[in-house]
Amino acid sequence: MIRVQTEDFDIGAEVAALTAGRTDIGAIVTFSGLVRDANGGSVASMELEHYPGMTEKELARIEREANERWPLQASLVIHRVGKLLPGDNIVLVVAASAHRQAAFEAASFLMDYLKTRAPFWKREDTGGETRWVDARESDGVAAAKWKV
Amino acid sequence: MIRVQTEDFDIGAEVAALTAGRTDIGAIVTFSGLVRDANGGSVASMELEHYPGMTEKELARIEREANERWPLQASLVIHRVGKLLPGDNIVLVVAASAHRQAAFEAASFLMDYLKTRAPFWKREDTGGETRWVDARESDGVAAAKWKV
Amino acid sequence: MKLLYFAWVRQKAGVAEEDVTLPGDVRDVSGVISWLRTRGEGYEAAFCDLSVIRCAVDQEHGGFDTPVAGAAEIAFFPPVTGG
Amino acid sequence: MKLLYFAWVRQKAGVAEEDVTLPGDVRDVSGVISWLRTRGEGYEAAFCDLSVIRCAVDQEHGGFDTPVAGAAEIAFFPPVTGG
Repeated sequence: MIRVQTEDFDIGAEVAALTAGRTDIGAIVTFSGLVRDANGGSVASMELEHYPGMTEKELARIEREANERWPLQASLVIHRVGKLLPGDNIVLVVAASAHRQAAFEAASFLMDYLKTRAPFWKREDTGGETRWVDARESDGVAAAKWKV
Repeated sequence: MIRVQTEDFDIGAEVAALTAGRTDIGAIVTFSGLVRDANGGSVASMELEHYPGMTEKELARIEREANERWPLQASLVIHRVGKLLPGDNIVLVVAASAHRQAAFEAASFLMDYLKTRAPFWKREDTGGETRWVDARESDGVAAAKWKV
Repeated sequence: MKLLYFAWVRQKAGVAEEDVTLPGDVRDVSGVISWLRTRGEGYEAAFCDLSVIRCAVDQEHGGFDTPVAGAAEIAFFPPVTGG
Repeated sequence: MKLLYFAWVRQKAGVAEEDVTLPGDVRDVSGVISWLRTRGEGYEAAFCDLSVIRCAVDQEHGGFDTPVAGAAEIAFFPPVTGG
């Protein structure tokens, strides 16, 4: 399941919804990404822009790929857009499987691919001046290791 | 932080408590393990036994080791004991860091070590008959890769 | 054909979205960019360093050599930074 | 000295916890086990396959050759299965 939304999400509620009434899930890994103010007080807010239409297609493709590679009982990707403040949630990825290794690997894969394929762009507002966040080379390296 | 308890936990509430008022955390990975009824209807309940005193020492040691290996802003291990039903939560591990790789690796490490070092034992009740769960060789292999 | 621009490519080009008719000799994304750069300073600024330009043709990631014949929508943007 | 037993080791031994005085010639965990096996069928059943016996001396994981002199608490249990 994928969602692009301006609203916040609650990890516990999302996991509870995925697992409700099921007894075949043994392991759930969640990843959540937050707006970080690396230097303390330098980031006033962040704006998340995306490419409506393509975003949903890319997230669906990434999720499908994860489900083909690992035996997942459930998966979820939520990405927020719009204005966010330091400490706010940006993204949530959940992978549920019978065993923990599949859940860990799938969640990590989902994040690595989302970081390099999903059309989102971050702009930091440092109070007065805005700055588009540069892509990190390490994200490309992380994604490349999965050899899609 | 470590806790051994009979009560259930809420992933969202635990993560919210760890991150409240902080803006230096960029990535949070949670692992939760659930009672799985692999064959559907064969496990009526599970009993989690532990070694009070040593359990807390081992969990604290495992958490300390994770914090020495990765730059974590916060970490949490909760393990339930007593009687649990299929679908119930057993364990929660949370690792929070500035970047996602550290959070993923630390959470995975915490689980691998908990699985092989923390003195917990599972007994399945299949309705009439009880069976102590055997240790899995793959857990030893998973822990060995971290070379503690 | 619809052209879309995102993030600082949109800001430099000065437009988010436009409908255009490409010259008949434009075959691929590279050709679209060359043509755009003749259309004004904003486009020139947006496309001056192609090492940081990414594109999608009909909402699929593409490259500079991706053909554009029959495409309904081409988008230009910097490397993605979500997650 | 306190001896503790967990999981099926506890069930087979028929005791969860006991205070004992070890014979003077018992030096290590291995010696404790040999002595326990002379104390009855339950202990013999519990300790018949040492490949699935783990131990802790004063709440630290130990091996069969871990010295027990001065220890306050020795625990015996199967390989752990938590998480």
